[in-house]
Amino acid sequence: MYCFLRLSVLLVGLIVSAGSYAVNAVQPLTTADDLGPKVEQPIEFPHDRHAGDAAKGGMQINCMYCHTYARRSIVAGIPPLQKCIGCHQSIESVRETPRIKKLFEYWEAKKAVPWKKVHDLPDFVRFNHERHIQRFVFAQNKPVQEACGYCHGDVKTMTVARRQKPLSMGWCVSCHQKDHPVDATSTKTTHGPNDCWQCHK
Amino acid sequence: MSITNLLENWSDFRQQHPSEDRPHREYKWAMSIDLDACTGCNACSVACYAENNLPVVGKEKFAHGHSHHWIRIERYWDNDGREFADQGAQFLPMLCQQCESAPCETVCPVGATNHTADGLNSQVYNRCVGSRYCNANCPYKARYFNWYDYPTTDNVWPEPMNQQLNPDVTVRGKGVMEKCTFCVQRLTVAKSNARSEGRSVLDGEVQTACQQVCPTGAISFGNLVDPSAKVGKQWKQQQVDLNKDKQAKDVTESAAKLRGYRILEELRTYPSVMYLEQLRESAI
Amino acid sequence: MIENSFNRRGFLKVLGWGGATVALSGCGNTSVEDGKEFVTSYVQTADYIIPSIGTYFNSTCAQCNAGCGIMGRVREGRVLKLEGNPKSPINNGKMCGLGQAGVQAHYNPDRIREPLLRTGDKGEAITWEKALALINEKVGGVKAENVAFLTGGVSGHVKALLKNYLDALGSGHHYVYEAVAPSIMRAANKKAYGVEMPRLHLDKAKVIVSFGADFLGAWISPVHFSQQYARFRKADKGERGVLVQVESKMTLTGANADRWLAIRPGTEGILALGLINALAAAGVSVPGDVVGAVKEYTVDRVSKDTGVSAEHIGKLAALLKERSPSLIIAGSAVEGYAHGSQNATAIALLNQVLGNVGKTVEAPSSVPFPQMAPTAGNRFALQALNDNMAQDKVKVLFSYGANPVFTAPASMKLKENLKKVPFKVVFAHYMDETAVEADLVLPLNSALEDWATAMPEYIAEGAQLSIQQPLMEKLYPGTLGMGDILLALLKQRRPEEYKGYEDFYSYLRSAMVSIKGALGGANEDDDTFWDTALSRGVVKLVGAPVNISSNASAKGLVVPAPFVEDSAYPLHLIPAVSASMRDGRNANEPWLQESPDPLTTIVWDSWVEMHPKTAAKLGIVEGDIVEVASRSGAIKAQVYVFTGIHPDVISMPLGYGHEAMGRYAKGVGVNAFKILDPIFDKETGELAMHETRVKVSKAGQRVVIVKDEGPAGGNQMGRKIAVRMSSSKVNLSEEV
Amino acid sequence: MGKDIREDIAWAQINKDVLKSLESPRKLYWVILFIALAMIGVAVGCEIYQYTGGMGVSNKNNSHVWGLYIATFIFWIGMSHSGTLLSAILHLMHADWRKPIYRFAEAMTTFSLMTAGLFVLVHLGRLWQVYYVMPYPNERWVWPNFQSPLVWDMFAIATYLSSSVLFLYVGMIPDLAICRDNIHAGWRKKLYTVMSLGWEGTDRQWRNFRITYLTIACFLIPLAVSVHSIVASDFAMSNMPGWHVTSFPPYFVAGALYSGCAAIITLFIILRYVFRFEEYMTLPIMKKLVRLTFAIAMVWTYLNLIEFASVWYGHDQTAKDQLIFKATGPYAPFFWAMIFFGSILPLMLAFKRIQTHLPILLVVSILLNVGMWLERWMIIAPSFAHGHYPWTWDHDQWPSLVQWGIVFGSFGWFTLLFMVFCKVFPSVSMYEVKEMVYHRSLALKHKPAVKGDY
Amino acid sequence: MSKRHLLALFNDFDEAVAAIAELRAANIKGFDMDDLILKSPIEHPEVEKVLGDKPVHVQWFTLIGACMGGLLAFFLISGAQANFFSQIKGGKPIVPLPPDFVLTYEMFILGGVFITVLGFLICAGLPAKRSSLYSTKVSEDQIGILVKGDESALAAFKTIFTKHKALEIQEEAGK
Repeated sequence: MYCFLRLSVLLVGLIVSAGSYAVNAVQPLTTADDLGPKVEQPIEFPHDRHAGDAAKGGMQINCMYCHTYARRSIVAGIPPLQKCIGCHQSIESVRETPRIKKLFEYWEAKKAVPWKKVHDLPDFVRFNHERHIQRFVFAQNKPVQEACGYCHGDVKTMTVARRQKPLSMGWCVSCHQKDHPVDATSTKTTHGPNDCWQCHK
Repeated sequence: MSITNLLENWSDFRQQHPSEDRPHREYKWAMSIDLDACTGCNACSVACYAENNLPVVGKEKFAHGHSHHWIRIERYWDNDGREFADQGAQFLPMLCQQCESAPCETVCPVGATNHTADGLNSQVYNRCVGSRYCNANCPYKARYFNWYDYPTTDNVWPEPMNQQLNPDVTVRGKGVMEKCTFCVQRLTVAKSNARSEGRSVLDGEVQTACQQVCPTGAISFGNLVDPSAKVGKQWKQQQVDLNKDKQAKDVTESAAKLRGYRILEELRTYPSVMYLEQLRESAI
Repeated sequence: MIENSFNRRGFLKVLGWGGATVALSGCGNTSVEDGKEFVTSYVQTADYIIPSIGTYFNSTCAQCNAGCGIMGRVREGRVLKLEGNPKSPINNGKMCGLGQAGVQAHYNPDRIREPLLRTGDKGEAITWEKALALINEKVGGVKAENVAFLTGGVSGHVKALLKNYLDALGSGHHYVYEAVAPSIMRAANKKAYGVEMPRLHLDKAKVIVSFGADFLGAWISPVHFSQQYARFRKADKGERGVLVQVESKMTLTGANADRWLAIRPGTEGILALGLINALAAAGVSVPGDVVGAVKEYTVDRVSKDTGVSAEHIGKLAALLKERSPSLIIAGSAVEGYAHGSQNATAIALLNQVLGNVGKTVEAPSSVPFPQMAPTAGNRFALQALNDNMAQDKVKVLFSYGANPVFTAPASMKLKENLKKVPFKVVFAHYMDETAVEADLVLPLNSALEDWATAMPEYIAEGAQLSIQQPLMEKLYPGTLGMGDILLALLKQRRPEEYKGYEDFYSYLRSAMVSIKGALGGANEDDDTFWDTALSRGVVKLVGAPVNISSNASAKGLVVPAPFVEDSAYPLHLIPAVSASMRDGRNANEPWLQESPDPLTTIVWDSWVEMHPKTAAKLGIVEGDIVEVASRSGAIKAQVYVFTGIHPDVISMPLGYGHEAMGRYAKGVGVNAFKILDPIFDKETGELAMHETRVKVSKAGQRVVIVKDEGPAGGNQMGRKIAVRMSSSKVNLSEEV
Repeated sequence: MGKDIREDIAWAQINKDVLKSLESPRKLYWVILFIALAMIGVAVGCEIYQYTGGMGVSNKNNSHVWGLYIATFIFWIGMSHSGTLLSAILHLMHADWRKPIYRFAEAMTTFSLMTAGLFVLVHLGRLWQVYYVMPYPNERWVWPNFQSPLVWDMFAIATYLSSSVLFLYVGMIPDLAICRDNIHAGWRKKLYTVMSLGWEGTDRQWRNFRITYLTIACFLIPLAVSVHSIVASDFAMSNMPGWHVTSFPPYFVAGALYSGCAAIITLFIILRYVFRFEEYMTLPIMKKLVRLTFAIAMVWTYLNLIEFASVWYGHDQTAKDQLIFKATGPYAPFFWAMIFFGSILPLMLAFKRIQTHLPILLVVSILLNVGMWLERWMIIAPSFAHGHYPWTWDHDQWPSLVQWGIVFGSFGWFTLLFMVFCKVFPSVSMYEVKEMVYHRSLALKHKPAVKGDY
Repeated sequence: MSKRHLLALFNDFDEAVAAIAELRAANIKGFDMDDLILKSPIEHPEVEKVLGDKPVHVQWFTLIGACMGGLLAFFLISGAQANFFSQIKGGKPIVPLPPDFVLTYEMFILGGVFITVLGFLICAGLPAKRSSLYSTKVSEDQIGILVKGDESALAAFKTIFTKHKALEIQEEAGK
């Protein structure tokens, strides 16, 4: 008789714990870093050199100096070749390095550099850089590299950028729900929008 | 977090929608269509094809009822046996009514269609599994299913026609339900711009494709929450209340001169599209 | 705003082309895909180019001759959608479906991509140098009077260049041909008002009586009229305008009328005179000679002749008397008869009697640059050309902007006559029926990749020059704009005069800049003027006012008795001009094929409209395939039965039945142009489009008509869906 | 009338007879199996065509978004109910005549549910995304929409299917032990050994078995009712005219029991012949079954009438229009065929001669099911053809051959599963027949035989 | 002291009942009535009655399983609706009770059935290895009585069984 009771208690415990795990579970994929594949670029652009900390030999250039569209467009954009050349034509010291030579080859041929997308969301997703930059950098005065880093990871330590975050829907939502929405009709600014159509197109 | 959240905010989660207690806070997109101004010219429909990447299905598939026109012009006659249609036709642009209490939303098994904070009836193409329950339950039959794979196997946009496709709107593959979005891609941009400037979207700042093209200006579109919006004024003047399924016009004799009505309101769908009745002169 | 137009053209390059291919896979992948696609990137860019944000450039719509201003949304170098240009007074930012489909003309997969020279039965791709040299050789080898240039309506700088080229050749044979054009009405207006195209102010009228003018659908400038119509219906002050449409076949405008009066075909003039008589009787002051001329047109007689009930004639006369000003419009249904000019004159007389001239019928302004003023096309031109070809007077024929092989009635035997012309050059977008017959086919740029100017024939006030500018890089390197071709041809003939112009763009710019004073840019420097002009898309011209005569006179007013029955061919055929198909030049744009005809909701096919009474008499039901036979030929099509047509009439839409042109147009429907009888307006010699008599017989099969309406037809089955109320209940001016 | 079963059958004979069905059925068995396979081939071909080409090939359209798939889905779900009726309800009632026939009825429940489940899949526009309907924690952080009756369906069917399988299996354990004891080699031996779980028929096992079996039976009855009510709410919860009817859930349940009973009659006759079960599936049992079917047919008829009546006297003009359309429009032949097969034809079953006339019963039972299939189709197609919105009415829609092919093939799929089951597992419950024989002979011993028929 | 097993097979159920009754009455030393196991081809409550009152616990499993199934379903579903990307569905609250109750009901049954079967297996001691003393006859038409007792008791068992016309008496092979 007692054996049955003990068994039942065990059973109940099992079910309850499994259930509460399922209800509470934060999917491991959604918070952990998820390193993307290495992407071959036509020119191995050293982000660390341009944006890295001065202590590590970087020049601490603001992300938006080159990715200039991030604050006013849904895409961050790749700078036009003109911009690279604008600086590099007056930096004689590295003028003859292979990467810069390649850069000038493109310039002379008037061909855009065929950069590959590193953070390539599925086509039905609308991610608006402008809103995030406006919100975090301009409204909340977060450092640019931190704000960009929420999604792009620590780019300033990389050469060619590589995806660090999973960029899955749950990962996005986990941030959008930081302050829990108790009311789906609300557009409270404490959490990101909760609408499907905010991101799905 | 979860069960405590559920219990703590129980009353919030039990809140029904639409309700007077919880009005839309910032945006409630709505439309009004003046049937007296609508001439039935189909410009809105073609504009919608251009804006929203609608596939042209061709004669055979059209014949089978596989057409995609998110906004369609319906043409009604007086059916009282008269010899001639001597009072003309009644044209009615029918599009997704963006119901506040949309019958399609509750029945979708995967939750691909939901209600947004802006009062839109969203349809997430990628989430859709194609059970088509939503269209079964839509009294207006304003939803359109991708019966075939139009972009690929059907090659609806042969090179270079595909260059015309609007990159802001997904091209839907087979097996997905789709419908009018009130040009949500335009709304999102307008909202984003307004937010960056720390304000709400102004009336007239954003237009739907059908509204923008309409030669007679029969379609007005805007934010019902905004008291200065034309749409809101129209709704108010016509005494059409978003959250009611019977309007003044249906109830009181004195309101009989109002033109505003919503279609199949008695099904309690609370549509976001108000129509203004067509008029006909009685002196001739 | 365009800051630097010289750079601008470079930015129109197609970039981020990934965008659309990506969009194609829209619903497939759910996962993040890194490193598979390219990022949009530029070599150089301007500040106003921001990836993913559309830039708008103004241009001019070339889908019909109305000349609406358009605004193309350009993203990553691709034009995505057209909107109306709000700065254009013609359409004020609005558009029609036909105009929307302009992008499909541009991106059409069936466009010709390089010059083709006929060798035997096949076309051989050749270079432009060779093609132009060949033209030079052929033109040089014949006498100047044997060179003929057939065009559609032309205006602007292309017209000026064309004239210069013809002058350089010494040829005066410029045939301006439009298959569907109100040319009889122009002549009648000229007679009645002293101007061909008086400006109609629908918005100022309280009553409009339109005799078959489909001004909301396909007549002259429908988007413009639609806007006026909206203000006419819902004026800022005053009451709602009343529209009465008198016609034998319901048009889109008729479907929007407060009262649609089905009239026996061709008796519109009689009704107009009857109305004058009734008005005179009701005390409206009518000049004496007019009273005399119309006094026979009693209500009873008019009612008997026209089939319009006496009650309605009386009500209409009362309405016209009560509510002033009114506007009487004569449309294509009026002028389509052998007595079309008389009909139109009678209707003009009604306008004059009602005192509308100067109020709702106003004078146009003159055009300051006549060399660019629009040359309106007519059908007589093709007749003349055809006669010349038949007599072997044409050795080199150029064809541009027209598709005569498609639009000419079979009785003209145009195709046979064309074979007599030794060298035919066709400038075309598609391998249409005329291009197929050509010896040399020269592919044109689409309207969205070409420079041009246009001067619309109809604009409410003043005059304007509309600028058409490229919205994106040419899709195919092998196409050329008409301006560029003409310039190249002129360089062959007058090298010293034109050698300074590298291309048509530089010609256009310097031509415009040289007259900037007249274009309102007197105080601006050249670049500012040019950039402003481009960014606005339209340039206002100041013209001198023109007098319009309003003298009501019965001089020359002869309206014949109604038609006599023809037992062999008992029915009248009305070839309908639909808003999207027009004369068929846009048939290869699939959006237009798929957008339902407003009245019948039929798609992708032609049809025969028929009144239920007629159908019952012939034992026909909807979907029956019938043979429609005239004296000039027979075609087969499906029958659609509805009550928007007079029982004496059947109607078929024009524009369908292409035998060539492209995948969307070819084989869709039948060509109603073919069976038109060679009957001409007595005064102008124009083909009388509505005069063809036909007989209808069942051809045996029955099909299910492909249309949008369901089995309930236009019946709401008691549901409250489209609701209508009496306008007397509502005061629209109180509404928001 | 004769006895349900002979009391003097030797128990060993029972074992022998039933076990023989696992070995050597009549040739007809193989014919049926072959035909079933061919039918499945047709359906698989159609499905591949539809999967690659898009749902359009089934010739549904924006008005008729659902077609035969959903109709046949309901049909199969309905079919499953009578297994529960026979095995669970009659078990609780101690109606021991169910014992020789409940096993195959129970199997029918399981396999028709499996067939029905396939239709949900076939019906989806994006079958490859079907996992979106499953409630499991995922990296998208989204769940299915628990408000959707389709999700209820999924829950209900999953519950019903797994419970039915368990019920079937638990009830079969003693028989599996018999099989294990009588078959001495091959994969069957292994299968039965594993599946019988070491059953020895000890008193402890029997004691727990009895209570377990009873408990599951108790659960299954409300479950079965809820399953078809939920399937009914796919329709009743929507606002389509003709669907939004309060009597839909009981109406569906009655229809379900009805078609199930008819199907049992059909399968009864086939199994009786194919596996030579004349001793067990006796005519008196058939007679009871037929009477049950007749009663349910009348219940169904009544509910049908009450549905029409409530629509007719209701205030919903749209629904009334719909009803009139159903009875007079292009679907009228099917509608009246449904009335005839569903309500008129079963009147034949009231005649004693027919109650045991197997050839007639075979035909009638199949026709009853045709009627019940038509009922499901007549729920779906006319409502779509003639809904709320006249502009989108579509009276001409006719399912394409692809739809018919898949519907056709589903019968093959069911037959295949069912026939294979009957060949692998004892389709007559041996131990329960023994109980039946035992109790009847006991009764005979203690009571004088009642004269005549009852 | 070593225990031995003995299986006797009977054709007649009444005899088997009588044999059990006699075993009980005989009060054999080295034999406990709880060690008597009846093996039968059919469910046979009358015969089992003579074994005395033996409680069945499956229903407890049922109760717990059903309650847990229902509770879990309700909280899982309402929790999922409220916590994960909660979305409004036309006219309904975010956590709507009727649908959740429908699902709760289904899961109540599912839990009940599954845990009942689990309980059955536990209570009935299944799956089990078959005991060495088993005859296929007990799954056919004979009733078996398996007794376990000291070696000393074997003779007494045999006597009683033979007296009641046991068809066959199997004895466990000696150690």
